[in-house]
Amino acid sequence: MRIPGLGETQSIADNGLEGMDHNFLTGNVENLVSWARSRSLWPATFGLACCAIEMMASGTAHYDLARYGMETFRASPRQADLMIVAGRVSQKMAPVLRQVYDQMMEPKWVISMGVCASSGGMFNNYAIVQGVDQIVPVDVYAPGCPPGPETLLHAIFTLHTKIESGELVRRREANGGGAGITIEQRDGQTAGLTIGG
Amino acid sequence: MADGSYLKGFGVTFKKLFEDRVTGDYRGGKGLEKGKPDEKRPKADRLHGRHVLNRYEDGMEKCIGCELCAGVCPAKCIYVRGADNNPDAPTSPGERFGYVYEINYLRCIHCDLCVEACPTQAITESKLFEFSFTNRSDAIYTKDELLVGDDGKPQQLPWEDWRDGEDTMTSGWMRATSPAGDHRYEGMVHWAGELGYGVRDPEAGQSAEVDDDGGARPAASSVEHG
Amino acid sequence: MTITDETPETIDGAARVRQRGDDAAVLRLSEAEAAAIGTDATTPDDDERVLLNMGPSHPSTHGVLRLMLEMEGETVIRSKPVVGYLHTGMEKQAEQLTFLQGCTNVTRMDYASPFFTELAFSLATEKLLDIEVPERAVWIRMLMSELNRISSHLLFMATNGMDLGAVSMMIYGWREREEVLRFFEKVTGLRMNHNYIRPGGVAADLPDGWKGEIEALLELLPPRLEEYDVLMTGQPIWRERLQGVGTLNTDEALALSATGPILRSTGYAWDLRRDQPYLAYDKVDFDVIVGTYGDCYDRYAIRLNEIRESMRIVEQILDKMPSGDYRVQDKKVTPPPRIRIDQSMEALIHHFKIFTEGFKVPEGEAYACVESPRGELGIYMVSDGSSTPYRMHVRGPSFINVQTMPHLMRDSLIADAVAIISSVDPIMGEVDR
Amino acid sequence: MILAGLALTPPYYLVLSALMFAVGATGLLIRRNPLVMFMCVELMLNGVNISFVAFGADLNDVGGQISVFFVLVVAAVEVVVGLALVVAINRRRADATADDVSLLRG
Amino acid sequence: MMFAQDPLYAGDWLGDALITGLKVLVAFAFLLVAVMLNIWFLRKVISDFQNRIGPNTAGRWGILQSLADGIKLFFKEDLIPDNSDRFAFKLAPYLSLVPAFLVFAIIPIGGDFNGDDGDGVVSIFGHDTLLQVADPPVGVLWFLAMSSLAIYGVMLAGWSSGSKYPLIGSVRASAQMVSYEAALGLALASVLLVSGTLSTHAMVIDQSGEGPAFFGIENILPAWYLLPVGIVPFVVFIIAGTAELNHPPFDLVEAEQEIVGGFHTEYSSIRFALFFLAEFMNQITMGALLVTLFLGGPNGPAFFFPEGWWIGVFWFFVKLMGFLFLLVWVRATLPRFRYDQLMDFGWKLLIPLSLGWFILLAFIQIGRDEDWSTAQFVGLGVGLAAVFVALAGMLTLAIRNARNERIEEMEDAHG
Amino acid sequence: MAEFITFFCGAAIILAGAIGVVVARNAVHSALFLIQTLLGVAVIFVVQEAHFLAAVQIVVYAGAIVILFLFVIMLLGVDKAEDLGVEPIAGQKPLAVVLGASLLATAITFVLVATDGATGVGSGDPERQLDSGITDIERIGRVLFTEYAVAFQLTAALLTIGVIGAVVLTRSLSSADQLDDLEPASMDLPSLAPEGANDEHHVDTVEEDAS
Amino acid sequence: MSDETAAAEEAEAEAVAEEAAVDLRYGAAVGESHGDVVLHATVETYLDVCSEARADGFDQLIDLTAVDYLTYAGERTLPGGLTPERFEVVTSLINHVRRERIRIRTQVSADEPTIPSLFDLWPGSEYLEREAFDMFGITFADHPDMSRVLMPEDWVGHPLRKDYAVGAIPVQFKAASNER
Repeated sequence: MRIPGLGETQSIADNGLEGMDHNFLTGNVENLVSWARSRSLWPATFGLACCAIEMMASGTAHYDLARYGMETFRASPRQADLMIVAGRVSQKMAPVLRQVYDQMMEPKWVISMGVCASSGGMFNNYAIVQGVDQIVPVDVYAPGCPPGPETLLHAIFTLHTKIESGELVRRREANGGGAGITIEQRDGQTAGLTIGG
Repeated sequence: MADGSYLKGFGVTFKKLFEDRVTGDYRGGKGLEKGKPDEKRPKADRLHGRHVLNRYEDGMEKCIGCELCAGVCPAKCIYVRGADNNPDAPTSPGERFGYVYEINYLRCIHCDLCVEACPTQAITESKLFEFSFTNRSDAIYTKDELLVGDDGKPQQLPWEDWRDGEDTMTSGWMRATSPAGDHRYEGMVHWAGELGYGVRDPEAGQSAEVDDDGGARPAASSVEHG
Repeated sequence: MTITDETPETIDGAARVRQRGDDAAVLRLSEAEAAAIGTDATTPDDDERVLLNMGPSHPSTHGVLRLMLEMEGETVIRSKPVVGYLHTGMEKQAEQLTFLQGCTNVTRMDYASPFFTELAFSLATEKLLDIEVPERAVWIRMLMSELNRISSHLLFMATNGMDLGAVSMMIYGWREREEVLRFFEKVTGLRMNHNYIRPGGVAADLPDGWKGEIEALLELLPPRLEEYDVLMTGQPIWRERLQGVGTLNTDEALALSATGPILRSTGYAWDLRRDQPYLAYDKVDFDVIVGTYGDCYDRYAIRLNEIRESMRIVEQILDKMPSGDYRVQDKKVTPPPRIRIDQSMEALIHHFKIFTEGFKVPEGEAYACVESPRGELGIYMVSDGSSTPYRMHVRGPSFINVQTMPHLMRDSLIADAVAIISSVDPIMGEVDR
Repeated sequence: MILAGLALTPPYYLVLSALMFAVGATGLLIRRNPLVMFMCVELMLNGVNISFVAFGADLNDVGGQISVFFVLVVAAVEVVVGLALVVAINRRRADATADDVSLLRG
Repeated sequence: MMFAQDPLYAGDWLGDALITGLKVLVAFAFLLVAVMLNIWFLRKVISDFQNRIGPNTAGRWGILQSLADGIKLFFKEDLIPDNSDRFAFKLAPYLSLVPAFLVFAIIPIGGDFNGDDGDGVVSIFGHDTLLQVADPPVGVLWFLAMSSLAIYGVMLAGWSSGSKYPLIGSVRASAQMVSYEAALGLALASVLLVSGTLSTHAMVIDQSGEGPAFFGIENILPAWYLLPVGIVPFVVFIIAGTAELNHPPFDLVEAEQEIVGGFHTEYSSIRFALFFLAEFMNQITMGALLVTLFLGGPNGPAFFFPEGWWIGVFWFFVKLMGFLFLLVWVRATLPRFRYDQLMDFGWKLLIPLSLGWFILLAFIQIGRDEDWSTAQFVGLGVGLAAVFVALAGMLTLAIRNARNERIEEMEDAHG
Repeated sequence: MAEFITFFCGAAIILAGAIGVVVARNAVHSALFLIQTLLGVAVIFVVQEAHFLAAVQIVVYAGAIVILFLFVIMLLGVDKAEDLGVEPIAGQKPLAVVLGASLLATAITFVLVATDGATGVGSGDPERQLDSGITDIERIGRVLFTEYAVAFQLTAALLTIGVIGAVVLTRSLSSADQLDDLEPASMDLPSLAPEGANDEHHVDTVEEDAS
Repeated sequence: MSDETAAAEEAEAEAVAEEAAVDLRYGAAVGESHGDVVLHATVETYLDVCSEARADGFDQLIDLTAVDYLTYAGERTLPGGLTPERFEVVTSLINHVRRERIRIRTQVSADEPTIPSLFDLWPGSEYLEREAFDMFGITFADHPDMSRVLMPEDWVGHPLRKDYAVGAIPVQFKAASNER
């Protein structure tokens, strides 16, 4: 099975150990580190809505995220590597989300779990942020409303592959992982009719 | 403490050591490459997975571009544009065919109202729910990706984890909802053959479990709806 | 005009919850004021009080509840639940969607018990439409609701266990819930957010072999519940942590509009299923579980025993499930059977009409409510004769039950606060809608 | 090795003890924070302890160690009561320093 | 000057130094590996308790899971919060790790203690030595000293982070650890009463060989202190030790549901890894100490006499694993205590219990030394029991009385 | 020689810590330096063969007393840095330093003058002699419980009084308010149906016991 | 409000009610909707109706919300000759003993969207009233904490008003140039 993004990520690997000649040792250290990172991806507890329930279900006996060393959901963002944005992000929650993301230490990854987080889903309205990638950079999108635990697992594996492929510093700003649209962030104002009071 | 209630719980947890584990060892398809166990839970017949666009047994597309699916979609995640068939080389049996057909899987909530709405059973759902994207454009499926291949099976895109059998179980929800609540229509076939599969069996319905119910199954034409 | 002077005796036990100002258990402080005070400084009136912010991203706030706690040491003096972090605009969204699509919207509200929101929406619509759903649909709805109640309460068992540090309970609760979800998946095609109960009936009939599945489920659950009893109910640490924590009496609960297990835990047997029966609850036999002390333990025990009662109801449904139509056969509301589309032009037109513009609902307003696992879930619907609701308002039980938190938490430790949040069992999707 | 021939005689310990005591005393006079002042008292006590043990070792008598033992106990009691006083004063008036002893009068 | 007793110090100083260095290195490496395996063991066993698989992708059976965690944490970005106290923030992880390691120095992990000359001495490169890093004359007091130092790591970590949840966590931690140290110390004192020595090595020798006859059958019971000391200090030691480790059900210090991560909320990267390491290292040293004090250390069962130093190591590990399994089992079963329950449990149950048991043991010891007759024993025993009962009654009465008064006071206040 | 090295290391630790206590601006840092000093003192005790005292020094001082300091500092939140530049009483600081220095000079003079006579006179009691065959722990124990038994018991009384004093001093006036409210809110109320009567169709959860 | 004017108003209301031949309950016109009892009140009579209802045993406020009738397509006739206003506050009460529900619909004008708070009668109205304020901009007089509850505090506008746009953005497609 081929996982998409491999082609893209390899070009970014250059950013990883900048200016360093890759010899046997650094290559292996890099491999070891990315191996460790993919095997020990501690998620932050950031449950929002329906998806949070499925995220928790993934952690329990039937699906057992522990198999990949991911049962240690960290309450403190400082110790977490992965933020699973599980559920719709409201305009009120958006700053909090960003704050939690900022509190996380590099390297950090984001999975946008579910369509509400990815694009607002069916809630195309004033209250919901239409895509969490306006707030934080997203690495993997998991579709579904909510995505079943297997879908989340698949997303996590996609992420593992991205990590293992040597993407040491992971942000890929330049080559545009998204579809290229940015939506203006509304702050308290709707675009159309506004009414005072 | 005297009745040992502090300690009884230890017995419960200890028993678990000898029970079977319930975990299904799904590894996102990774295990298959390395020959490790990689099971997927068997899918329910009615599961709402990613959609497929079906073709008739003669290879014609079923979609007629009527936009019912797009209209009924609560998330407005389907984009359809119809076009007139070329009379010489028609794409679909009718006058029109779906010229553009896109589903944005970052909006789709898998309610499958589109499947219920489709008058020609063109859009049904597969049993695949194991897919994820690394960018937004992958998530917008075009008609080319949604349409079944020449063997009648859904196309298997690189970011999807297909297993045996998941591409053969499409249209479960369509079959389940086709009687539209009228028990007399349960267990009746009323859809055209599909490429690669022919005519699928209907669900058995209540008549399979209750024999003495409401008389015999009506002939399709004799039942008046409403 | 003063009202308090002439209030009748019966309800005035609740004077405590009516307090305003600094004596009240509710900390009425806006976020801006709280920010001005800052996290480290103290409120001006008392030197030792500290403002602590819990959430919205905190492990025990069940999603995105945020609590502003005024603490003295580790004791909570006043508190204020700050909600809205999951505000989805569902009531506005409902005005954009037809009655046919409406269930996809509301089902995402209470994600622990989606069938109940679908049911309330359908009941309200049916009330406006003035239609009677077929028997089988009624019983299927009941079956799914009760199973959903079981899964929702199992979820509570799990999270309650986790909040109190019983890590295995967390896993066990989910393990059993998963079995129920797998049945849902067989019936509706989805694990959650089903869009299955719809105005006019249910979307599809029960699948082949459903009886066997449920029987297996009913066999599986009781011994597991026994295990919970040993692990938690009988565990002295567990009892110590819950008994006498977060108490409320009946008057206060009534005054605060609390419903569901919170109201019942005070010893007040009010359950819509029995007292204002909807569906066919008057045809099944079950008990209403009540507590005595109104504490966290009672709320826990009520939910545990409600699982047992729900299983009793499900057993009766198994026996009594009628056959027949499962969706109202009104061509204005229900699309025609698929085979009819090919046979009759009229059916084809109806099919197109229903799926493009939906069915029209007569003018009027109606309120329908069901007993969800968290209390009375009501939907107030106004229709102006078009095919979309003119206004849909949801009476979310969690939203209103959240109001009880400051009163439950008053003068308790922060560890108790966690138990209390858990015992109120708020589903934030429903609180914020 | 210059030190090799030297024996570790009592004056070494006593000088160390004196140094510690002097530092503690100076700190006691310099600092205003009552807690730090308590710590300085502890320094002085420990300085004395060293000399007790040193004398005990020199006199080949366990009495020195016994004295240290009692000093430890007294120090503990002193700290307990002293800190309780600090807490009590702090309740009445935050950030009180030792200059505000007049508070104790009522 | 004599730091520690060991036959090694009779030899030449260079060899001594090398051997000592070697032992330190081996002990350190051993502890690190043991911690790694312990974390893996915990995750696997608790998975078993919960019908799941547990880590299985990092290495075979997931055995490299903790290694992956460690490497990942090592290469993660580090952060010192702005409003933290930088000095204390950096110091705290080491303050909690170093004592954990130092305690292990006094644990005899192997050696042949059986037979007549079984003194546990082994020969490394021709040097006779013990299989423990040091055997100071103060022995187990060293443990108490180090465990009291370990509190500083937790306390400073919480304080220096400069935010509120960690501070609550650290205040809870210090109060909890100080209180339970009392119970731990009293349980330990019971052992000392029986052993008559502080040296761990001497204790292990004392516990070797045959135990008392059991219904006339020799060689069945081991000579472990568990029997003469009695089950009570053993249980108290386990409970208080669990509390000292901040392990569930006493994990209020890092109770995720209440105070996020507790004292280490603000820590990330390698500093967090050090806390992680210290926590699990403490589990191992606590288990090792339990084994040494109550379960005969490296001594095997009395009827089982194979030769060689390795057999001691084997038995030591079997017992240690038993303790670690017990910890996981407790973690999987019990809900968390509340803070006041925890304090009540420690002060009102464990401490009186261990103190009473200690007095009882002393009574028996004296009786044995003085050759009391049965009548004397019974008489004094009844008297002692009466005193205990009276004391307990008075305590209960006082508590109840105080409580009633407070209720009255409260009722007055609230009308 | 080893003794010398150890002694000087210990002395350096002690003095650095002591100076740290005095000059650290933050009370918590002072406490940390105090621990350093106390550990140094324990080292010096070990050099003098007082093993038991060394252990007790750490257990009591580091494990209890300084923890108490830190606890109070954190409890009161007085961990703000103290400005050492401010002098409430003018000229106090130089005077204090002069006083300290003169104390030191006097003490050292005494030491140098008196050391000659201070050596070599031991008491004759074999139980108290440091070089008889038994360990220092046993020796301390024997002497403590025989010769100093009364003093020992007095210290016990002192400790008790200290604890009681501390409790009395710090007792919060509002403790009545903090009573954990264990009384059930509606203990005497029977389970009610909305009509006010007891009805059959309810199950009282609390009466039911576990399994 | 003096007793005199209150009495006069009451008399007037009664007269109006008689004229329209509707029943009065707690001083409000009684209507019916799909089997539910609906009382129609005005801002002035609202509090009286509610307190009388409570005195009559309606011991729990079950729901409180508002409706904005700005773009209502249907006809709006209210019993008792009441004038329909833009806003309507809908209060649902429940009497547990009689197992009875009533709904009080109160007309609130768009010009002065203010209505008395029910906090003193049923403290449980606190959040519901805050929500109505948040979503519709209807102020509840004498409410202990009249602030937004769901939206951020600095949000402008009241989302559930009919003249507030839903705020949808185009759904992304490859072939579509955001035309919808």
